Amino acid sequence: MNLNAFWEYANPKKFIQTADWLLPWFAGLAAVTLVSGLIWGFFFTPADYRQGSTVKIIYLHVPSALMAINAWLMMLVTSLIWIVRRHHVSALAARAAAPVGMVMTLIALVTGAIWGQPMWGTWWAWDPRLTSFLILFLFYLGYIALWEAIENDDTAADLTSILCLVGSVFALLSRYAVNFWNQGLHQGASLSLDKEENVADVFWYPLLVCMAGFVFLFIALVLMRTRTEIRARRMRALLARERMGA
Amino acid sequence: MMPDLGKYAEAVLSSYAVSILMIVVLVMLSVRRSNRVKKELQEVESKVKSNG
Amino acid sequence: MIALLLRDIRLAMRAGGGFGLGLSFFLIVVVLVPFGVGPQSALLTVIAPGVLWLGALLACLLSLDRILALDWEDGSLDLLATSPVPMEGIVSVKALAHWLTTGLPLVAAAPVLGLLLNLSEAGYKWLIISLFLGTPALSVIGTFGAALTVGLKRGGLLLSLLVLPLYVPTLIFGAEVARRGAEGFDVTTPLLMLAGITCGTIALLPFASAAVLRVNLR
Amino acid sequence: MMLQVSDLTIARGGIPVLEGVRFTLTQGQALVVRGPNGIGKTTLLRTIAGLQPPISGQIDVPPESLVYAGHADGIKATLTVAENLSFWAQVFGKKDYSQAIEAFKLGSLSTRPAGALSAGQKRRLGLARLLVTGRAIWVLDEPTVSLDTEAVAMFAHAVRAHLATGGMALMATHIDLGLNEAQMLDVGAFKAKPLSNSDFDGAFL
Repeated sequence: MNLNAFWEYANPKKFIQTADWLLPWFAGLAAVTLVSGLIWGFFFTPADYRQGSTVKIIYLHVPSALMAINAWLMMLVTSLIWIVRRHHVSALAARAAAPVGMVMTLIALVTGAIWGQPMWGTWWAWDPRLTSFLILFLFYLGYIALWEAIENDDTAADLTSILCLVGSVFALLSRYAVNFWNQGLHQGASLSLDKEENVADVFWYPLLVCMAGFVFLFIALVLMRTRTEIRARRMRALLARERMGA
Repeated sequence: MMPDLGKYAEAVLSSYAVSILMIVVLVMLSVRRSNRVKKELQEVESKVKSNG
Repeated sequence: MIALLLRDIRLAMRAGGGFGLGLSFFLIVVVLVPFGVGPQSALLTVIAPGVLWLGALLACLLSLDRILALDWEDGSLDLLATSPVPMEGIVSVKALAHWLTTGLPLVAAAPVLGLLLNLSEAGYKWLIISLFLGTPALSVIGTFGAALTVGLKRGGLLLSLLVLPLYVPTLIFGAEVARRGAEGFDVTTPLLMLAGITCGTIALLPFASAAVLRVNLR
Repeated sequence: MMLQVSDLTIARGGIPVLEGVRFTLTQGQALVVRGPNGIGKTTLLRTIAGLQPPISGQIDVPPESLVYAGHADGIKATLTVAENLSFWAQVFGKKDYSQAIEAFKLGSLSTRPAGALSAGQKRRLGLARLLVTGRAIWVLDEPTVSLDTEAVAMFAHAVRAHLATGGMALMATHIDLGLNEAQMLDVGAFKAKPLSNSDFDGAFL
């Protein structure tokens, strides 16, 4: 791939044009896959012999958990790009992705709690995975709060990027610590591609569709929100410039 | 039409309802802010142009 | 750098410097716990290591915004930044001063407060060791948080929001050492992890804090 | 030893305020930066002091030769005058601060906590800090704010003594410093031209 061509999209104007063009496609794809995946999962899959109909929650729980982590990874990558190459779009994309990731984390937590109630007999268990997601949620909160608190855009981008890097290390450490602290009730990874056999095909295919739906939804939302952030930033710059001129 | 959810109907339905609600709210907020910022930027842009 | 360390300690000791504030807070938290959970000594013995660790962590958190905010307000930070002392040195010394004036007194006070909570006899040794090993990490991480929020008005709440998630691994391993020690189990793994976290943060985090502080000063 | 600034463009809050700033300061010279409020005097001095990066241009200055004094004096209220000075002396690797006490007539105040000083006395203490650093280039932002005429004369005397030993001083002010021999630099001439509003392509600013 030609990298120079790729960096062209770091130009805000070019990015907006591209996003304008791509957004309807991803929004449409997201709507189609998400709706069909969820309908498939909800109406046309059997109940699990152990977990009963609660297994249907998997179509929300697993994809949202997946995106909660992927959103943070994306923020980590864009933060690095901002630190190394100082492309404004990159920092703004991280800012745009954070609330989406936070909502995904929240969905994963809430569905997990609702699922845990009949399965483990309690709404909340200090299970390592649930706990890790709670900590991830706190990281999102802090990250977003830092963005909101700082007025100067470049300062905010610098500080949040460094927070994202440091936070990633500590999030990993927390994950390990939490695992060590409580071995947990959660079933093992049932979603990794090479462990397909853990989940029967009847559940697996609609789950795949739902995961694709969440990915498309995430992309569409991030495109739109990054576009918004670029415009908001442009607006602040224009207003600041006007004040300087006056 | 409605699948038989058995004794877990409440759990399944509520998790679908909550999740879909959250996604819809997120999408709506994003779209609203997008439109609002777009409009505001146009106003600022035209104001700045007419001044300078 | 030694001058800076001495100055910070002296400032903390002088009137209004906040020395003893964290210690009093620690005492109050520990005194309040039995009011909250009831006076049964058996229950207190079980929760003592965790409560003492949590109390120390909160007492530490309380004084974080003083690490850099005061120097920011009176312009010392600008002047220090243009002095021959490197920024990494400044933040390290600040963290060290914070530990010496807050963390170390907490370590010393913990056994006394352990008495109040009916800590088991085997627990004292490991409580002191775990706090001694863990509180430096709390100070270093806290300095990073203080550097992030130094320019902000009303940064105190945000500081807590940013720092508390970062405290999770230290708290888990520190409290685990204290708990296992009190119950007479093997403490090797959490102790190694705690030491590792402390060494890692001391070695690496000052670079992040210095970078953040430079951004905030410009 | 000299301070040379060439073609410097500086920004405040991401927006360029001054561009093409150029001047040279050689040993024994003082330069007073003048200009209306908000023009970017403080930003210029902070950039030269190395606290913020310039957008473009060169600042040529020997390493470890510069000392900066901003609006705030960096004085700790609970430390005595002598403790404040000795701290800054140590930070800059020096020990002796008696000369600074003498130059700003702080001798009778030296054991007093700095918090008990008047505004003008504090400012004198802040300026005395410059002497203990032993640095050749002083970069001062509004050094004479809240000083009475006697103290301004003290300040002028200290600057002259510093220049006489081959030092340099770069000062921003809009009031008289009592230094008639200093050169003037009106930065109003370097005011950055507003960027064209259609250059969305570049960054945002």
